[in-house]
Amino acid sequence: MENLIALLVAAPLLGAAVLLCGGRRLDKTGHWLGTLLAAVSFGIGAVLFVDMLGRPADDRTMDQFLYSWIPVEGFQADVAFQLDQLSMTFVLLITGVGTLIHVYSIGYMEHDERRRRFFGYLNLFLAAMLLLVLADNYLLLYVGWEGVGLASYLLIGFWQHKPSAATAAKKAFLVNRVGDMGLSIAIMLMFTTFGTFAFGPVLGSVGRTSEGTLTAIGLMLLLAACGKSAQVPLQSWLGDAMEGPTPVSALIHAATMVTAGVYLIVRSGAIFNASPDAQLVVAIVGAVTLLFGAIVGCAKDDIKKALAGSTMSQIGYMVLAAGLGPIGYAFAIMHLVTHGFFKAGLFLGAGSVMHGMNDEVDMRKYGGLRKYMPVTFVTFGLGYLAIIGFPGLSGFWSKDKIIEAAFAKGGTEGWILGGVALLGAAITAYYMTRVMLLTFFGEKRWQPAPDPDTAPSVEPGIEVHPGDMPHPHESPRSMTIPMIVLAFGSVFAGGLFSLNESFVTWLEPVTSFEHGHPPIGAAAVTGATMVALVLGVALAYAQYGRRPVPVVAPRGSLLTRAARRDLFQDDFNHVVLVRGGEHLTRSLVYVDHSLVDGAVGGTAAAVGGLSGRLRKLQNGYARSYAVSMFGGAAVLVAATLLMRGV
Amino acid sequence: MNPVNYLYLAALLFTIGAAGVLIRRNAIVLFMCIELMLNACNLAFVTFSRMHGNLDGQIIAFFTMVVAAAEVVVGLAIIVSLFRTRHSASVDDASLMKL
Amino acid sequence: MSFPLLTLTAAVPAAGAILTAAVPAARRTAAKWVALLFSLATLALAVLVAVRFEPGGARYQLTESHAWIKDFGVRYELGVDGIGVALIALTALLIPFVIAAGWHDADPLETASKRWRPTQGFFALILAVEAMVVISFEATDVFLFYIFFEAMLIPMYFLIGGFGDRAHGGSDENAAAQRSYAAVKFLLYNLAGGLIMLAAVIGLYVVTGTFSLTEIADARAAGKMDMATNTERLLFLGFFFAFAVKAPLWPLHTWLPGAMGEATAPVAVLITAVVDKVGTFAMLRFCLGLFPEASKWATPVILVLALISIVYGALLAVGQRDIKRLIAYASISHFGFIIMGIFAMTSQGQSGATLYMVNHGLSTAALMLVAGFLISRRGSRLIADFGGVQKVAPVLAGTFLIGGLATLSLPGLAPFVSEFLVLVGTFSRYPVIGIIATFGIVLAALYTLVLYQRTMTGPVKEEVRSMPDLRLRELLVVTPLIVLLIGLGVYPKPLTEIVNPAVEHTMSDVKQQDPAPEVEAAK
Amino acid sequence: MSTTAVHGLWTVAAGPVDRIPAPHIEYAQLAPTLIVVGAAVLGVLVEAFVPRKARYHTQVFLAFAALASAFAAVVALAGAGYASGKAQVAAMGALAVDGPALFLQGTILLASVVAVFTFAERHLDPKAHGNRVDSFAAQAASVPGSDSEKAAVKAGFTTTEVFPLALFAVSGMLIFPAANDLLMLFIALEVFSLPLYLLCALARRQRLMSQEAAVKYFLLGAFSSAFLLFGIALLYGYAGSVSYAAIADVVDGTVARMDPALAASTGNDALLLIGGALVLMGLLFKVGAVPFHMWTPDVYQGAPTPVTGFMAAATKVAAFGALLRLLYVVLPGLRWDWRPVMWGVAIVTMLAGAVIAVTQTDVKRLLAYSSIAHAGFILAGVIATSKQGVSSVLFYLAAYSFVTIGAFAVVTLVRDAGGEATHLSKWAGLGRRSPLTAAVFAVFLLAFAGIPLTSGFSGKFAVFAAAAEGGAAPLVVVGVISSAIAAFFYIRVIVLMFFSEPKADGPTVAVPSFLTTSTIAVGVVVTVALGVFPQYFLDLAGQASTFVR
Repeated sequence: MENLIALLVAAPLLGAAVLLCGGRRLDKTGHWLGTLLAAVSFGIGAVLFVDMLGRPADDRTMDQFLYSWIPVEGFQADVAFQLDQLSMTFVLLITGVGTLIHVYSIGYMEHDERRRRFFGYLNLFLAAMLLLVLADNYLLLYVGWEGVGLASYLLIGFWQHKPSAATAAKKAFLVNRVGDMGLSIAIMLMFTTFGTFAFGPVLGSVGRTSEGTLTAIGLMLLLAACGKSAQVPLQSWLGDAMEGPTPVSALIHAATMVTAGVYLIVRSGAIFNASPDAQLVVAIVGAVTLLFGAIVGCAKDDIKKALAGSTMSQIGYMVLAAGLGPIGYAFAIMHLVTHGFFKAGLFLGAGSVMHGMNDEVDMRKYGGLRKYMPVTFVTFGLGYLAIIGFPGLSGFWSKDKIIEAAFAKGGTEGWILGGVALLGAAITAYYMTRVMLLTFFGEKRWQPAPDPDTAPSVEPGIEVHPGDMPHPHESPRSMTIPMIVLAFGSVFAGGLFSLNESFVTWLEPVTSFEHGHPPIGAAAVTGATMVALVLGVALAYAQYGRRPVPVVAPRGSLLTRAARRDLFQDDFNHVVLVRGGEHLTRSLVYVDHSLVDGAVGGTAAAVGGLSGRLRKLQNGYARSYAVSMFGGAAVLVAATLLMRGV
Repeated sequence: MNPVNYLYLAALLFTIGAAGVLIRRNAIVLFMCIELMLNACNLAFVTFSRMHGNLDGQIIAFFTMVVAAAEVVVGLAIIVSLFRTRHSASVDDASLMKL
Repeated sequence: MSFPLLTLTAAVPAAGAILTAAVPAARRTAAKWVALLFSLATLALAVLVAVRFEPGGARYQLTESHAWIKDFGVRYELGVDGIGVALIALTALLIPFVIAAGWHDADPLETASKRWRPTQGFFALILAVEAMVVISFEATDVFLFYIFFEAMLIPMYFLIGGFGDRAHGGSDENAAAQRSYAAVKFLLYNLAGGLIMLAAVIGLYVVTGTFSLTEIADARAAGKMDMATNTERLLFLGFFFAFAVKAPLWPLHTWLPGAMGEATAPVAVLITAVVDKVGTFAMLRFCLGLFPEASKWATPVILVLALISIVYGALLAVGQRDIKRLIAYASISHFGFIIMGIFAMTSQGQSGATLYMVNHGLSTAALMLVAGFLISRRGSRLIADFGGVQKVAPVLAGTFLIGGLATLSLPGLAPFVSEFLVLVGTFSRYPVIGIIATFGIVLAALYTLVLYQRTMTGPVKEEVRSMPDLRLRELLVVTPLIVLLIGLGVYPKPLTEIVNPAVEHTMSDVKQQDPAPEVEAAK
Repeated sequence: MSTTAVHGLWTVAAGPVDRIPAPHIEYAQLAPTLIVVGAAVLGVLVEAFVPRKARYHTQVFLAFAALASAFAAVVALAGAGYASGKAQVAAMGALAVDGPALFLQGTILLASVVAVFTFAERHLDPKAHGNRVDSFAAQAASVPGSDSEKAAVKAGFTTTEVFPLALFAVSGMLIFPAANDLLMLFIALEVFSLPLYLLCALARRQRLMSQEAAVKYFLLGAFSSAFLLFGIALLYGYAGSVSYAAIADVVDGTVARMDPALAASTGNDALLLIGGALVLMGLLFKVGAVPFHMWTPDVYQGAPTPVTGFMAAATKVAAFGALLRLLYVVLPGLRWDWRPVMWGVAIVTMLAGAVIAVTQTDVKRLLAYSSIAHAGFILAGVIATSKQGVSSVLFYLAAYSFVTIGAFAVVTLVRDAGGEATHLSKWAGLGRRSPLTAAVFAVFLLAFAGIPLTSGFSGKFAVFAAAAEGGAAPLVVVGVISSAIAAFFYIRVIVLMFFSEPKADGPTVAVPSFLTTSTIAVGVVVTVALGVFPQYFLDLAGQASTFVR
């Protein structure tokens, strides 16, 4: 059975290799191959899952050792896999959602001449992501970690001819690299502390070392997580990442890759448990991000950016939960899974809408679409209800638990974190309702299609003729079916998981679980959440449901404007990092040329000058030569005499 | 008379000759100064020969004269040919090559 | 005295050089093929060396030893350890690609006189360089090494100065001036370094009376030959200076960008991927081997310099407008990593450094050669003159990207292994330096991706619209390199197995233990 | 026949004598010198009696035969063990027949052979009125540009006297390093200097410069020899003898019978020190050490290039030979006095030579300055005052002289309308026009620069190693620095030849006869041989590195 694990990774990897090296002759069939291999991977995952369920809870971990990767004196890095409940959860999520999105993309990318390469990249991503969650040591995880970074780089920049896309891709990679730095430093710390970086030994022996070391490791891991999961302060890339094709946004930047950070933290739970400080920082980062993302989400008129903001904020919830320790790990993962369903669904819906609207992304130019694309409307609507945590739907179960856990953290930070989470819930309800209303309700506010050059994102679906009115229509089957499936997930997954805490018990052997007891009682928390929800929805309805929406965005309050600019974090980066960096490099180039190089050139010039001056002594007059000889003789004699002191 | 005085004289002559070489322009004169230096050497040789009471110095003096004569032959040949080309015996005029 | 395999490995390219040079002026293509065949023969021999070499065996294997210059205590002593084997293999491997990539770089202009035979010269010189590099990897006699270490400057010098980038139009007077300036700079820097080293070599001879690496090492190990501390330090500095110029280490690096910028891409590869490796190799073998104490004494300073090289080189790479100069500065940064790994004096660091030499050779070769193809198509080296190339030449763009990713040492590609080893090795003894060095990986991503974005992506520039994609010859050059990059990234074991024993020897030379982990890990 | 000998006769002659005992001369051991002198005299007779048409060939043959057989004699002597075991002082103490002497004589003779080839070269200049011409004036006596000169050219006169002159010079050079008393030293100096003065004046082209060179060389040479002579006088005054052995004894205080006069003079070290310094100066002038170097560039530039090559090689060898003998045989007792001074001279020479050369624009001047720098390097070896020192110097001289002759031979090939095109700017792009010539010259330059695998490197390593062992490490460092500077201008010439575009009106490379070709070939072969397999010659030099007293 264990030997199947490698196949999980191998299948999509093979697909990537074939598709990327295959050349034009695969253009016709490539997408089918890609989708098939994704499905194969899912199949294997399912088989392993069934097998795993068949075993007793305490012995569900499977290991597969492939070969010793970097055998160097005192340094053991293996290519070996570890499949336990946690990674299994991810495997199913990744391959499952992944397969659906492959299917969706078949329709979505139909008219793109580089579709083969697109599927190649998608497969590459699946392979890397599976490697990430299956690795049994941090170094191999690092490989997957950067692999998904690469895949996301390639996919964000898939339409490289658009400078904005290329820039966004570069930005994403760079910001992630900063996180990767954290991860590699963490690994180095583990190596110097424990002499290894395999999960088992490291997590097994946290007790033996100082808390300071562990805090350092923890914070470095957190830095990595922030990069990958777009947490403050490394969140800036996610918004721009929406330049990529919508399926990419759905798969990578909503459902799977961005949750890798959560995986890392939960996987390293032992380290954080042993270092409360690091854990608290995690929780704080999560809390800050969930507000940050939510606020940004409220102000965006670009539907994808709004959803991106929401993603950020939802991951904030997960990180917050992961920062609560054993009372939160399970719920973090649970929210991660449910979020995977509904957020992917929402993005696919958004994609479908854009598909029907000449790739218009500005929600102020939508309106009343529910009549034109019913399937999209329904699926999107269910996703909407799920994310705002409408009772009974997936989001409700997971998010509510996180808020409870946050309160249960106890002490002032418990109150603060809980309060933030609660507030976040309200804001979530607000901005999602806003999206819903702007898109599907109200009167139609369509306008002639934007000029492809100026359009924020020109996706090659139907060819766009500047100036013709969009004619909204429902998307093809290949796109709607995945949406429907995901909608099911968004509705039932949460409930299913919560049936006598099946999900928690499933994960417990890995993540360990404690029941959190909020000071005010679970029911009260749930009640509060409901209130927050209603408030949010009501406010949104008051603003966007009752009166007509201006097509041109009003100037808005200071906060709104700030939020539209992502709370100035990009401007900050630009001024501090980009400008500063440019000046630094420019001055260094100068230094290198004039000082370092100049020093050498200077000596050369000096020698030349000296030479020129000495030359003058050779003035051509025999008698002056004689003088020098006479002088020389005198010096010679004098010197000899002096030597003797005569 | 103290033979050392002859040495002083020799040194003096030598210095005069050297100074002449440094000061005078005319190749012939310059050359004569060199001859003077050689003769100063001769004087020194003879004096030392006397002081040491062996004849080596005196014999060397003869050798020196011969050599001087040979130098005259070669030297004059060169100087004369230079004079014929340039119509001047000034060594300072002959400074095509410098730097 | 068995079959002189090592001598042969150096002799074959030398013979090839002579034959190539002898090919008559008209038969240009013949010369190219001769050169290529001989380089392939050398590759075969190098493989044979690698096969005959037993990782577990003696420190120096396949040794040869003949009297040469008795009066100077010089013997013709050859022998390879794992590091030597790896680097010989790298050299022999790269030269055929260099030749193939430079296939048309040295075709004479129509205006040139009929007796002027640049093509023959070009390929002959390349083979000459190969011969000298190989023998300096094999020499276990300091003097022998020094001779070829110096002598290889001459052919390199002619390669740099004599064969410009078509990018500048072969006959452009101004370009020629820049070229010869770069060549002279290259030569003078390295000659100065070499002469300083000569003083040290003489000093070594005076102190020890022999040049045989093994003799000296044994004598020192047995405590029979103890140098005065200051003598050892001075000698060490003399040696290290030369190697630091060659490597190159900040602040002795300024010859490299010029040389790599002006030379044709294949020659640039020759410089950075092959010749410069002699410098780092020599640090490992001679500085640490002959002067362990002094090496330890100098370590802090050298590590700081290496650190500066890493960051400084990367930052300057970001600031470059010229593709090849950018790659040159990137190389400076990478050499910083190599030197850091060597002087971290941990087995991870030194294994990493050795792997790094090989991997950097491969990655730079890939990146630089593709860049060369790109440049020759557009006739310009300026980044600003490109844009949207991936649209018209996707394969070229793809290979360029892979080369770039290797340069930023993406996991899964060979350079990652070595870079991480170096970092770990350094960190475990000098944490702060290790952490600062880690910034290098961010900067590496920056300059690589900026380069890729500006040249390959965005709207297609008018001048590149008609740019052809990679031709078969070019594809044949690049593909094997990429395969190797991936292969060694996924399965570096063959290399590490050869290298590890050598590293252990070096570690025992300098009498250093790896720092033990803080705690004993569970199970 | 030396003064002590004469002195001996004189003392015997007191009282009536019927017969004069002839001094005892070992003709066999002096054979090399005697052969050359004899040939030279013969050459003069040839000038007198052989018809003009036949002179050239006769002279060339005579010169070559003489030098060759002299070399054979040297080899025979060395083979007979005079270089090592049977080394002795011959001609009643006048001449030493020992390792250094024979080695240097051998070197001088070989160098002269190849040099004479370049003297005899007649294929470089275009025929004048149907006569092949060499690089010497048609008629030295006739004024440049005058009708008589034109007539001489038309008549196809050539100055075949150069060959006897060269032979005389060689004979002097053979004696110089073998001279075992100061008088012999002086005579030898004059014997090889005077012909050289004349040879300098005999250029066919640019005769003004040629004559100027001759005048400068002559005046300064005579000036310096005057100093040398005065130095000799003082030493004689100090020791009461001019024979090296005797002086050495006095200096070391191991003299047999101390008469009162001697006691008086030896009391006065000033005589010794000043005398020694002046003699030293005379020799340093000949080797062209700073500050006695200033004649070198002008003379090298003005003299006919074959002569320049001959001087640069042979004179240096002879002069350094004499210097070695003086310092190692006569003044070892004074080591602690002269060593520091020589240190200074060596350092100044190395640096000044290298630095000034950087800005030269004329090939011959460039080589002149490089020769100065090399003199500095050799001095570093001289200072070592050890067996290695001697052998390294011997080796260096051998290596250097062939490189030099070869380099100047190449210079003779590069010509334009005005004769040799020595200005560097004219050498631009030579590598493009005639790669072979340029490559050969490049080899010589690299040897000068001391690049490994050339004789230059072996030599440099030898002397520096010796110096370092002799405790002159700072000299080595200075030497290394100045070689770095020197490298710069050698490289500059290479750049010029290979990397710059040929000028339209650039010079052409004349196709030489086998004579020059063989000269250059020998140069290249020796350069590479001594670079790659120096051991044999090092052994030779090593065995030859002990002086007799």
